[in-house]
Amino acid sequence: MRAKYKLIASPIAAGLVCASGAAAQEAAPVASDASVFVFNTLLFLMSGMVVMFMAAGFCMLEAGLVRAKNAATICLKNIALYSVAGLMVYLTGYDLIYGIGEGGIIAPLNIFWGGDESGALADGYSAHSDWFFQMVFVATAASIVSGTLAERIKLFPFLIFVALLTGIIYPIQAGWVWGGGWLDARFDDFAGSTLVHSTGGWAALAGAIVLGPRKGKYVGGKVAPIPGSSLPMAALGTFILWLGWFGFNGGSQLALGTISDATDVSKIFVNTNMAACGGVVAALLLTQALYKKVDLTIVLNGAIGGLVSITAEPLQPAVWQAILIGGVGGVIVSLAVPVLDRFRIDDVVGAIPAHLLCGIWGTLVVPLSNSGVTFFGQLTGIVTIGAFVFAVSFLCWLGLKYTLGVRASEEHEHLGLDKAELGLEAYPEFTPG
Amino acid sequence: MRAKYKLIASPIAAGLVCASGAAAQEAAPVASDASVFVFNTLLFLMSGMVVMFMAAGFCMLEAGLVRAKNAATICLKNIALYSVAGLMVYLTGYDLIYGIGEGGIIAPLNIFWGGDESGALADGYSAHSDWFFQMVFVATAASIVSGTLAERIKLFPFLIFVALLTGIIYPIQAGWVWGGGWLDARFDDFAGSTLVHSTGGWAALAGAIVLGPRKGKYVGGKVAPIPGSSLPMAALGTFILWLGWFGFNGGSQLALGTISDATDVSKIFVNTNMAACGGVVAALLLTQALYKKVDLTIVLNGAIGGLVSITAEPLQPAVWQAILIGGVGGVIVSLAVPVLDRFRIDDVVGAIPAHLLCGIWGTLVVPLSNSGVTFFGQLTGIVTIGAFVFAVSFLCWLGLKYTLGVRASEEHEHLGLDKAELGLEAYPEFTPG
Amino acid sequence: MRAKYKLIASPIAAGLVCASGAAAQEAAPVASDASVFVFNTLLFLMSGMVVMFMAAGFCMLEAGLVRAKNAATICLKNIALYSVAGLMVYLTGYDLIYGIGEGGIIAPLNIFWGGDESGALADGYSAHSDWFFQMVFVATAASIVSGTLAERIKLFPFLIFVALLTGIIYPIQAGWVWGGGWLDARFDDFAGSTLVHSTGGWAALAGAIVLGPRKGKYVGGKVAPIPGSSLPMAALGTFILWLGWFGFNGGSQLALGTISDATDVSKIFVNTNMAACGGVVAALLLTQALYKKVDLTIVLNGAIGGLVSITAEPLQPAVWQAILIGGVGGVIVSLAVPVLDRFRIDDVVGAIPAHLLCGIWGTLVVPLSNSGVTFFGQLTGIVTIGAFVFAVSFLCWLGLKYTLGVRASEEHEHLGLDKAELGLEAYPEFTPG
Amino acid sequence: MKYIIAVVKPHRLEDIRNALTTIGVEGMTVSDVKGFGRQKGHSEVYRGAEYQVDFVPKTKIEIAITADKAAKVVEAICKSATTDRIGDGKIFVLDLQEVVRVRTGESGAAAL
Amino acid sequence: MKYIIAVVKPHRLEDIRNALTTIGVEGMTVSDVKGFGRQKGHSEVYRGAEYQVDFVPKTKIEIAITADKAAKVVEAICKSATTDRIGDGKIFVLDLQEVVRVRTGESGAAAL
Amino acid sequence: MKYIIAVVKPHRLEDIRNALTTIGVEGMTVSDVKGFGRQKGHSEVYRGAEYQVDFVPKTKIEIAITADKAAKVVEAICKSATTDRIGDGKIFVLDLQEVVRVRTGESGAAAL
Ligand SMILES: Nc1ncnc2c1ncn2[C@@H]1O[C@H](COP(=O)(O)OP(=O)(O)O)[C@@H](O)[C@H]1O
Ligand SMILES: Nc1ncnc2c1ncn2[C@@H]1O[C@H](COP(=O)(O)OP(=O)(O)O)[C@@H](O)[C@H]1O
Ligand SMILES: Nc1ncnc2c1ncn2[C@@H]1O[C@H](COP(=O)(O)OP(=O)(O)O)[C@@H](O)[C@H]1O
Repeated sequence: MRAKYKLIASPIAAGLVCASGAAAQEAAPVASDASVFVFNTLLFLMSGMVVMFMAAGFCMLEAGLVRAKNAATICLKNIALYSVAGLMVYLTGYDLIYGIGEGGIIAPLNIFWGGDESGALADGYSAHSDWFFQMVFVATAASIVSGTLAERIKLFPFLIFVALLTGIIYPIQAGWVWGGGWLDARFDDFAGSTLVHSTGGWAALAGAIVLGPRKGKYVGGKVAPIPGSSLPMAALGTFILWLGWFGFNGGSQLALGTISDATDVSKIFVNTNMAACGGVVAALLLTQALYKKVDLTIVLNGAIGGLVSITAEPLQPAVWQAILIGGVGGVIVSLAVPVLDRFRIDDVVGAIPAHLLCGIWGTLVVPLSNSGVTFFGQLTGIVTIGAFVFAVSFLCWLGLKYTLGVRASEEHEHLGLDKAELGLEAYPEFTPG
Repeated sequence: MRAKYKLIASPIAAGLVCASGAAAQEAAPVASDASVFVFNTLLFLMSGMVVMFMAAGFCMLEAGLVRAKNAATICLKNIALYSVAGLMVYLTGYDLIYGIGEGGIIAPLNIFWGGDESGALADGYSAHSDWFFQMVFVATAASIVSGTLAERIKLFPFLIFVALLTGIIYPIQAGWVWGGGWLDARFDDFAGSTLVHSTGGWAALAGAIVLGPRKGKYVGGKVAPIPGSSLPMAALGTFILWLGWFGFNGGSQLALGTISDATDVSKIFVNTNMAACGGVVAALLLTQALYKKVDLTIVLNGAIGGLVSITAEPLQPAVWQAILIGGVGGVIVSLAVPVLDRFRIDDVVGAIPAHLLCGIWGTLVVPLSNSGVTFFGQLTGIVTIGAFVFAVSFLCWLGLKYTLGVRASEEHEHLGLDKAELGLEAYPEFTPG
Repeated sequence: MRAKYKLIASPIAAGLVCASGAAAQEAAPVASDASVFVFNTLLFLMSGMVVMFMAAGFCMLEAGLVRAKNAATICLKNIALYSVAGLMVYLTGYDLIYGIGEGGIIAPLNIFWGGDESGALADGYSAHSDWFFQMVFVATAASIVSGTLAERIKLFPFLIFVALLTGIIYPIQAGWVWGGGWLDARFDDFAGSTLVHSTGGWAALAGAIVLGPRKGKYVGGKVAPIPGSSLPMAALGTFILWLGWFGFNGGSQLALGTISDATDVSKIFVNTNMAACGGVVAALLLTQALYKKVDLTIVLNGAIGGLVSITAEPLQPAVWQAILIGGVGGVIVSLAVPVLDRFRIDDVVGAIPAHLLCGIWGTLVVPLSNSGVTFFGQLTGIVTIGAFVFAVSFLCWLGLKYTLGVRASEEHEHLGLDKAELGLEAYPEFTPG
Repeated sequence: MKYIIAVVKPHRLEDIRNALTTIGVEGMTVSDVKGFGRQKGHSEVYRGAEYQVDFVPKTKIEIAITADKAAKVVEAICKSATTDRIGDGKIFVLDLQEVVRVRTGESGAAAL
Repeated sequence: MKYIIAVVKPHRLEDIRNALTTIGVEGMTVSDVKGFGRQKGHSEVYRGAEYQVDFVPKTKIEIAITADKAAKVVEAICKSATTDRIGDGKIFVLDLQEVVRVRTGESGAAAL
Repeated sequence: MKYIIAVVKPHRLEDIRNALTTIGVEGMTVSDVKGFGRQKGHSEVYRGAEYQVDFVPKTKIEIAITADKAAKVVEAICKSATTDRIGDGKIFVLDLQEVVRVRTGESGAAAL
């Protein structure tokens, strides 16, 4: 479980100690209640800001990895999905996550988040800051989907799916763990390797199956690569995601106001950073070994794979463990990208290897560094959440397919979604046609 | 009024309470004077950093929306205008804003900001942190102008106008409100819908009128669109602006060190974010309804329109109100872009709808959520500031027109300002001609 | 000296005062030990984040200033070098910097940083936060090298050099000053004009000499400019670097938790910002005067030159001094770029003028604003560090040259490293050939 | 010898190239062009203003070939380029007087 | 039939296209080229180094037309392309032996 | 007059242009093209999938010249374009019937 509960145990304890005056000086020094509150709130705000900026990271990564003729559409999808996520988390999502009650399976539906700050003092942070932080997490999961399905999915069906994902699917399973539901006691996912990244990955996988590959991607038993239009843009996107991940993982400590929390957040920063470094170097060496050429796009995916891998437990591992965990993430990505192609699952930006597979890996490896966590418990969470998200997403995609249709017409795909759906071009002066 | 006064009332009060020892624990807990000071200062620094980064956002947005042949010039203008703004705020601007005296109309001219930290303890924050925060606000107003006038204005006349705007025009009107001048008592503009965004918009409008439209924009009673050269770059710019806005509005709380300030900053973050979401979704649906195609460039403007709309009062509205206020901003932008064209006011990036019109809307709607504020008072501020900024800017532009000339020659415009004024190309390997 | 020592003198003192209870209220108010600890740690984390993001800034700047055919490779180098730097600082770097002992010349070799937090309370910040902050500094130095040597250096030899630079060369000289080694008592370099920027610059210069210029750069006694492929990308990179510099210089205060530290960080923000403004305006006016055209690429270098110049002492100068120091940096850059060409040293992005020369200038000018510092002491540091870094780098480059080879073959250079080394294109749909 | 210039829809290039290779064409040169023809472009809306896009992106293929094979080449292009929709493109046949292979200096049909 | 190749200043394209449409030209193909001609380029300064820009961006227009209309087309281009400045461009007229419309297989003048 | 089309390796352009200027060519038009020829492209790996890159980037040079100079031009290109490696390129010579200089209306050899 995340959020509410934990904090009651820390800053407030600190507050009590503080209130008892001079006594506080005997143990480790503590800050005043008010400072702790401000620090915790600030952690949410600062972290939330950079996680919000991950939307730009996904936008750039995806715009760089699609063809020029679909680049404007993917930008539109990214800014729209973030906005839809915001509205849906407000409408139903937040209350579905946190209204669930201990050990519960689903929260009673409650629309419009109330913004109640009355419990804030006891929680040790502003309710609004927490809401903001949770909201940007939900948007992240949706961003994962847009990349996989790029270049062929119609705009409005995609946005409808995003609304379902961010308003219902994600919140239900997040409630199971972070809301204190039935999985919370047996399963550990610090910042969301499973809850956010695999969830996004499962939803993307379901969509990719329903949607089918892009025209021309698999021709006569062969994979025809469709190179991305701007690799520097993709690199920029990766750097932005890396930056955002400090907030993603660091903010998930949910508290900053005590010496121990501040130290933990620092450890998380270091481990997050080093897991990404491990992912990059692993992907670099592995693509060189496999293909005799370093593949930049896989190295970028490797950074993300490393980051996703450490997300389930960025605090406990020693630094060298973090490097290895991230490094394995980089390996997974490098190997899985071509495997996925063998199954003819067309994942435009490599989101399924990086977010889904590395999310599973990162969750499974938690017991190694975290003694209170069992391998079996982790598996339970991965399987139940995976099954739930995949199944419901699949049904949603099918529903959309047989009503509005999800796939752009062959002609639109040829022409590019930019011209077909937006009636404009991303680079009108450059693209040859 | 903003800055100085308000803070005297909060952290210092907190400080006094704190100094009285145990008594503090009876009411809401308070942090120590020193912590409050550091928190407040940190808010300015952190917010100032991301607002500074808005310069990059404007740069990307504008570089993406101009033609390739003017993209390097607009980048130069953006980095140069920020630098000129910095120098002018130091030279005259800051003292013109805050030297005005209660109820005053204009401050005595005082050159070179002194950097006096002697009042800092009483103010509850470092004077330098406040200066930095104010400086980046001024630069924002100037950035608005560069977008509207892109692709046809000469470099040095533009920079001279920026110097006048940031050194004199903006500071005088900002002093009326945030400096505690005559408007302060009747008019409310939390983070600058009118003081920053409309001010930038009025200055841009005056410039657009004096300058006239780009060649080929209005041909025989028809509007000939001039598509932007890189929409992904424009999308990146919008995301950066969105990020920066958390600092823009959040930092305008001017204090973070108490539980109530931290909670208020959190509310501001949520409202700011949701207004932008509202603006995006409104523009998306509206352009789809009007043109049967979603127009990405207008959706991007819609995000900004939503952000500007909530800027006048990001704290008081409930979240649903923030969504609506931002949503109306998105509507305004969608409708105003073509209307402006009907008046043959050529606004290259849509800055006038987003910053000027949404700034007015946001300022007018404050009384709805903020009982202490009157509609009439708001109107007074909008009209007097608008009249002042527009009139003085118009005179400055005319003065420049009849001395140095403001408009690039027809040949230079054909060739593109990059080749004509900078003697280089933004994308030398790509641009066809 | 930086880090460890200094802090013992400040927050802990504050802590002691605080512990003595009411007495604290008589002098300037102080925060509790715990708050000070959290503030200091937060400063490292927040600053470290934006300095990490400077890797994206260098990546964009360099990708924008190389030709399209080498843009993917430079992106790969940038993400890889950051990752290698992370691993090497963990392996040997950090302990080489801080294990040196007072007045020492070289620390005993110690592999794998231990992550010991036991001294944190006494230090006043989390050891991990400090490690993170130091690590991103090291990466910065390596980023400087990649830009100079772009478009012709082979990938793996480059990465091996990065490993040597970040794991050995940088740490040894940084230990001399920031680790408390022999230079610490006589030499002052607040945030690393010499230790980071000149170090990167010397390493780059040695590489440029060993490597030779790009084919076609100097033809028959003439300089043939090789324009960068995307100036807006270069502008974005510069803005990101500017943003990161607030963390670079501000974080180097190493403490935030007292009123005086918070005020000092604020002063550093203002001076850092204004030095960059000075550099921009100086380069703008000077290129206009010299070439009758403003050169955007030099103006961007001017911003960086201004930032590097103020890095040696961003706290003590008055604002007008900071403007001048930065302005001279802009002048140096504008004049040195063509001079370097006269020596046929081919520096693709202008890193040597901006980082090496401005680093020297910034270090030499410290005595003007900082009475405790002597011109002779500064010169000692500049010369010894320069000689050490240049000589060792030169040997490393030569070693690489005669083993693996450092330079791409003529054919690869013609083809572009993207196709030759990565087997892909940065912009496959756009590039003509 | 003939110099054949074909202006076709970009996404047909792959098929056309295959068709030509099959009938023994060994070289060709391809570039991106904009076409104005019967296929009249279309109207679009940008920032609320409607406007006419007059040109259509096309691909130009140039092939030098011996006179006897020219008819076969034209036919092969016709077949592989057609989508039976307006804008399928056109083929122009010009007389080619001489060809030279740069590397060897060979000329005439041998250079093709 | 004739195959006319005109190399002109890019910003005249709009006018030229209008002029040609007026006299009944129904198709043309346009591409971006670099020209080296009398208009000699110019010298520029980049990062403090002076250098010569040798080429000038131009637009190439290709038009297939019946022989009788060729003169009118050349005249129309001349008129609409000129700015009376150096670099206005050139028009080349080649003999065109055959045209085929891909979609219908029509050939000769009917295919134009 | 002749209309010469040469398809060459992009990085030879500079030398070719110099060689042509030396022998008195006063104008030429250059564009970027993709070549399919003997030089067969190569296979690459992208994201773990191997694929064939069929085309090679080339530069197309077009030169209109009086008939008497044509041979010299072809020779000059041959010499300056060659790297003695496959893919060096080809030169096509077509008959040119008429040239007109837009600015002055001059025609024939005088317009070259
Ligand atoms: N007379 C012409 N001269 C040069 N190019 C032409 C001519 N007619 C057509 N084209 C080119 O051929 C392309 C296809 O022509 P279009 O008339 O649209 O095809 P169709 O008649 O087969 O439907 C055009 O876009 C243009 O590039
Ligand atoms: N002999 C030629 N062969 C091919 N293209 C030419 C030739 N002469 C000129 N051109 C093309 O025509 C363009 C205009 O020629 P230029 O000599 O500059 O014009 P003008 O003589 O009318 O001033 C050139 O940029 C070039 O592209
Ligand atoms: N028959 C042809 N028709 C048109 N262009 C051709 C033809 N043959 C070759 N080319 C062009 O010339 C370029 C060089 O040809 P290639 O056969 O690779 O050279 P070489 O035979 O000299 O090694 C090709 O890439 C292609 O663009």
